[in-house]
Amino acid sequence: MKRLDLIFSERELDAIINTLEKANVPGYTVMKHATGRGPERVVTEDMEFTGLGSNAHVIVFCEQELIDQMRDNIKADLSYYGGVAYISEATPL
Amino acid sequence: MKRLDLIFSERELDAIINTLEKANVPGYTVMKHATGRGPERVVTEDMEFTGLGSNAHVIVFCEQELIDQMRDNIKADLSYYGGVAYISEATPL
Amino acid sequence: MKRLDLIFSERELDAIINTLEKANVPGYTVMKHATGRGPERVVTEDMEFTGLGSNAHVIVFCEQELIDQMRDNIKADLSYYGGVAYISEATPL
Amino acid sequence: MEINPILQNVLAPPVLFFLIGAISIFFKSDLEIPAPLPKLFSLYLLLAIGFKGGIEIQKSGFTDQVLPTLGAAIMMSLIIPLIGFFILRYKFDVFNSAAIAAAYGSISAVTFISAESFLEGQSIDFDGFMVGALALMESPAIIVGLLLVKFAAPNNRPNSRKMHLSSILHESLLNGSVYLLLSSLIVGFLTAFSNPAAISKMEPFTGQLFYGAECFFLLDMGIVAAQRLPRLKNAGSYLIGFAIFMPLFNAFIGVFVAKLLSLGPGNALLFVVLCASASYLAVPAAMRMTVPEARSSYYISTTLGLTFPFNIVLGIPIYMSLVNKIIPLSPL
Amino acid sequence: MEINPILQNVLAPPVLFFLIGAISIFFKSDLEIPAPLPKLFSLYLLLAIGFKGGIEIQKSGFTDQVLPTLGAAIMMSLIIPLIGFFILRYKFDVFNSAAIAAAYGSISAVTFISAESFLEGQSIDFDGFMVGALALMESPAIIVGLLLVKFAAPNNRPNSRKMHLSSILHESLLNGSVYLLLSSLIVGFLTAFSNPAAISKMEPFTGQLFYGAECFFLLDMGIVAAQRLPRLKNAGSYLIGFAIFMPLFNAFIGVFVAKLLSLGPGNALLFVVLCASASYLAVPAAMRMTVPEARSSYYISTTLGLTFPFNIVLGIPIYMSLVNKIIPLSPL
Amino acid sequence: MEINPILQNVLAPPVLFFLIGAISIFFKSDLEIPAPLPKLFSLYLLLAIGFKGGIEIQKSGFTDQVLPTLGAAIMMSLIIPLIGFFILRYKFDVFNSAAIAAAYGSISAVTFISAESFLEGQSIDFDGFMVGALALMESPAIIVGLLLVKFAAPNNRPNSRKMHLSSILHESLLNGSVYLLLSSLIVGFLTAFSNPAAISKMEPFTGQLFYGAECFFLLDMGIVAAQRLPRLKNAGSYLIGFAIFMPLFNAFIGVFVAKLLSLGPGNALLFVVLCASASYLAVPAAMRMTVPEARSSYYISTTLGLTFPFNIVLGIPIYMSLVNKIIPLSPL
Ligand SMILES: Nc1ncnc2c1ncn2[C@@H]1O[C@H](COP(=O)(O)O)[C@@H](O)[C@H]1O
Ligand SMILES: Nc1ncnc2c1ncn2[C@@H]1O[C@H](COP(=O)(O)O)[C@@H](O)[C@H]1O
Ligand SMILES: Nc1ncnc2c1ncn2[C@@H]1O[C@H](COP(=O)(O)O)[C@@H](O)[C@H]1O
Ligand code: NA
Ligand code: NA
Ligand code: NA
Repeated sequence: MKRLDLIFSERELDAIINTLEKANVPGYTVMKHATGRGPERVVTEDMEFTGLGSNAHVIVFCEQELIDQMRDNIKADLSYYGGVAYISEATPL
Repeated sequence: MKRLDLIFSERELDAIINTLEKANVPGYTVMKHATGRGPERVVTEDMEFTGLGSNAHVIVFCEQELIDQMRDNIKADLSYYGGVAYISEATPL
Repeated sequence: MKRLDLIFSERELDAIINTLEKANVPGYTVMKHATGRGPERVVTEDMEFTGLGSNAHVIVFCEQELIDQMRDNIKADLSYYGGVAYISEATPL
Repeated sequence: MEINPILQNVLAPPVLFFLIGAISIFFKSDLEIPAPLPKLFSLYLLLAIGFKGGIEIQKSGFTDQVLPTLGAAIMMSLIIPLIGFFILRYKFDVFNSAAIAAAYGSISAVTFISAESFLEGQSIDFDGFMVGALALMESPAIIVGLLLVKFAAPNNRPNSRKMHLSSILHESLLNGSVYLLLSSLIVGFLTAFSNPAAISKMEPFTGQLFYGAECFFLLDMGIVAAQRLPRLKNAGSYLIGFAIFMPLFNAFIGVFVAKLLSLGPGNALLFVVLCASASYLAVPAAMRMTVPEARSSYYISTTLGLTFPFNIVLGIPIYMSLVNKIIPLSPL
Repeated sequence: MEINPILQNVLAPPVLFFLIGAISIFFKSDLEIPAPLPKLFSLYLLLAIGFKGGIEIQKSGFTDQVLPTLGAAIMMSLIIPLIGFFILRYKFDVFNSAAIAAAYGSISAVTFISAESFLEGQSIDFDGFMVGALALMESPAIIVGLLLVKFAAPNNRPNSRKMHLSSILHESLLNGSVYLLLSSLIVGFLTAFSNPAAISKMEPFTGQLFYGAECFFLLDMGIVAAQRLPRLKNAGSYLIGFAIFMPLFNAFIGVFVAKLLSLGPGNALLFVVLCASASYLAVPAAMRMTVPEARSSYYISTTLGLTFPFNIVLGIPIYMSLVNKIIPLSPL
Repeated sequence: MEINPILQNVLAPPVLFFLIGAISIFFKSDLEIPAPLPKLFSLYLLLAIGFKGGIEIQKSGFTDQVLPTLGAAIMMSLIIPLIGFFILRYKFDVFNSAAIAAAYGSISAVTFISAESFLEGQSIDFDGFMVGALALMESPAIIVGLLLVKFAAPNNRPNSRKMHLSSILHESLLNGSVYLLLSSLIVGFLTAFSNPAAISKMEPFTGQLFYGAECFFLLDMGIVAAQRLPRLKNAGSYLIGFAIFMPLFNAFIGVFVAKLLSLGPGNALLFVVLCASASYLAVPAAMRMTVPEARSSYYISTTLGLTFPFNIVLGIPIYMSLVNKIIPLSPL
């Protein structure tokens, strides 16, 4: 099994979740209110009240083939709005 | 060293932490307010006020043998209430 | 690519971020409001109002050499105030 | 004449804010009230309802009408889940039937205060002791629901989860929202008893602020309810029908009980609303813990996505006209 | 005489709390108002402004002055972004120019209420319908900004992101803060119309609490603004100059338009402040979604780090003296 | 006669809400006030205490009694940590002794306002300038604690952590809660001085709401204190004894100082309560940063789990009877 970590602006959340749901991932976890700095933009929690939102961190445990399936859609979203995606190994308990 | 990721309903938190403490894990980190979708249930942050709580994401860095020790207890909790558990490799800095 | 997980008291956040920025990491993600238990101290969200803060969980995806560069500084911070740091493998999507 | 009170109800600020919350979802606005702000308002409302109710009960004392009304309230919250259970068993398993039925036996505090606001808007009197009925109707329905699971469930539940009476009582009485409401009621009672000067010091917080905080919370409830509504599709038409039929049915029983109790129109409406409303706080939280076999999306989507908006917008004025028809106005 | 109103403005609680927020950053205090508490106050202020504004508009009705003023307000929020765009294009690309310009065409509700507090402190009258102008100036500037991107942007934007009129309208009208302000205004209007008794029940929440909540929010705004200020260094001196020059320039146009409209000094100040203030809520949120090519640190650091504090502390009294010079006091 | 004021204190809403919070933990209710809501109330209380205190100080001016009282307050917050340090050194190392002692030299704002509520309940007068004493007692104790670490600690602390006077002053004066209290006090003072009309505009927020917000915060404090209590077991009986003995001892010194200052019974009680209370906001936050060698569970569990509840429930009425015994009522 793989673990996919996606980190991006909360405002993209709906789009990314759509992609995940369409690929029929077995599940996913969303952590909002993440902040951070990427190569281009700085996001801090302090700005949350402006509606800019902070980042969301999404974790998906799934098979590699599902990831391959979603790759292009996710990359398109992230390249437009910013955000990062990393894969690592994970074994179910 | 291993990294154990547990994601489950906040309401189970006490039970899971009991299991961790009993196994004498060196430490753990809890992130509340996680939301997500699993194969059976949908949890959103919006429902937090109802007392349904959202999910908790628990990270434990520990040795494989501790994980083996806790496996059955954790699995029992997760199978009853729902939730997922994944193991991956991790090296201390 | 590597994934570096740092978990420590929110009060250290500025120091750690300074270290990350000085090393010119490509980016990082900060999740505040984490709680947990380490070998020495117990941190719960309930104490947040006292200004003790809870923990921060920082994720950095970067190359191994950057991590080597930052190792000493990070270890110094963590050994003084407490906290943990773990490295694992990660592949960009 | 029939549409007038409905329109008047819809044009009150709490209902209007509920509607703009719901509309924001239909129009895909990104209006959001992030957690834990809704929890702040929900805790505040429970605390304030309880505190004010405790004061009123102490002031009015246990008059003739109080004990029979409270008794009838408890009785209703025991009977309604049983009726609901049998209706639901046609289509659902024991776990889901018991959980949903318990929700309809219990009450919704926000529906109750919406009814109070409605009565104030219509200048109809009601008594503070009705908050006692509110507080007493939460737990019995949970107990009935859990007993139904205990006795009607198949024997193959995991051993470690056998429900003991103690854990049933714990879930029904020490659930966060039940506990806060009950204990605030006691605080209000004791304060009115021993420290009446403190009442006016609490008044700006628990009294004056209440209506505005209710509006703010209903704005959020509108958002949540509208997000829940689409999920009802998966629940099927039987459950959708149940979510509208059951409150009407309960209201109907309630109004006759209210007549037997010789309640005035204000108290009668509140009694009916307690019967007709369904819980989305205490019961779901308790069921999630004790009956994980039941699908939370069933009991939440019905109570929150359909029954709650129905009661807030249409139900209350409908129940009022029901009360006015069945219970003849006694001369002053 | 010139320094007096500035000092008096600075010594009002909202401005003082803003300053102690900002000073806490300079002194590296660890004072923090964690998310989502600022959001609570920002939602509250929008709801209360809208609600009270709606009541005032209903009460005053659409007198002679109302429609021309609202029309002029809309016009200003269409013209200012165009002017700003051309000034910014000297140094910035289409995306950044359009986003920043839109922010300056739109308004800041907190600057507006600071001006109202200032007027109350000086016992100068103003009309409730000016909140209508506030509400109407948010969206047009967003529309102009997005149209500028649509038509002036290079053709190589990704296909899927072509801006359709529908999505432009969606972003400009259904943005969370625009939606909450507009719909609360409608709720206030409907309430005043159909349910005037409810106004006094809302008053403790939307009225009495307002000033204190404004202070609390400004404490946070001081923290945020001071955190933003250092980031302006990267933006360069052209943008820093723009962030001070543009509000003054807009105020100057505004005061002459106010004169043409024969507004009294109170309404004139509010009109000028609407022109001079820049948005850090609705516009940044909309631009972040629709024009990700623009650097959010540009349009946020200028509006929040420089223009907002400038307006709050110095701008309002300066604009007041401008109004007093250009618009001769008409005899009562 | 001795039990009466204790009972009366326990039956006041703030104490009752504290108790129902604590009881919820003993009964394992899942009542929860999620972060950052407690922070909202803690920020609010500090802001409101400071603001009202600043107004009172400006109004009363610096009369004969003010400066000696403030001086004595500072002196007490310098001496108490020294005494505490020597008592604790029998059992604990320098770091823990200094951190715990500093907490007891400093104050708890919520204990102070509970004492004010107690006095109001008993219709006993007190002066607004006592808030000045509150504000001035926070920092000196931190300074003493850090100086004790600086001079008494073993030499093997890591080099980079040598405590400079500047960092000691920073921690003691710019700590978030110290800063907010002090700066709100200044805002209140300046407002009363230059802008008295604004006082009544703040009143609903900082005044009327205060009592209710205090109750809500104490509900949370009850939960937190009861969660902390079991952790004291690890601390050992010496520390448990200290957590009860120290406030009584400090109160005893305090009442004689109050007598020397010829304070009236109201002010005397407040002075005694400042001496007897221990900090769980400013000091722990400062110590966590500067003395990480000390175990935070020691200084938090004692102050929050034992001393705070003791003072709130039993301490205040005990101190009142102490004051009444030692300080004879002067004729008016
Ligand atoms: N190398 C990284 N490691 C961890 N998080 C990152 C990294 N790069 C970007 N992020 C996160 O992704 C968000 C968006 O990044 P960006 O696309 O650069 O704007 C940032 O705010 C960070 O939270
Ligand atoms: N495949 C998955 N990847 C990441 N998180 C998951 C996954 N499956 C379940 N979860 C999380 O675990 C929670 C409980 O899942 P479940 O047991 O399916 O109800 C969900 O709400 C998710 O937050
Ligand atoms: N083995 C571990 N696994 C996961 N998180 C840990 C571990 N040890 C410590 N932590 C986290 O790091 C924080 C500080 O730990 P400590 O340095 O032991 O005080 C704790 O509060 C936990 O959140
Ligand atoms: Na019911
Ligand atoms: Na403008
Ligand atoms: Na003290």
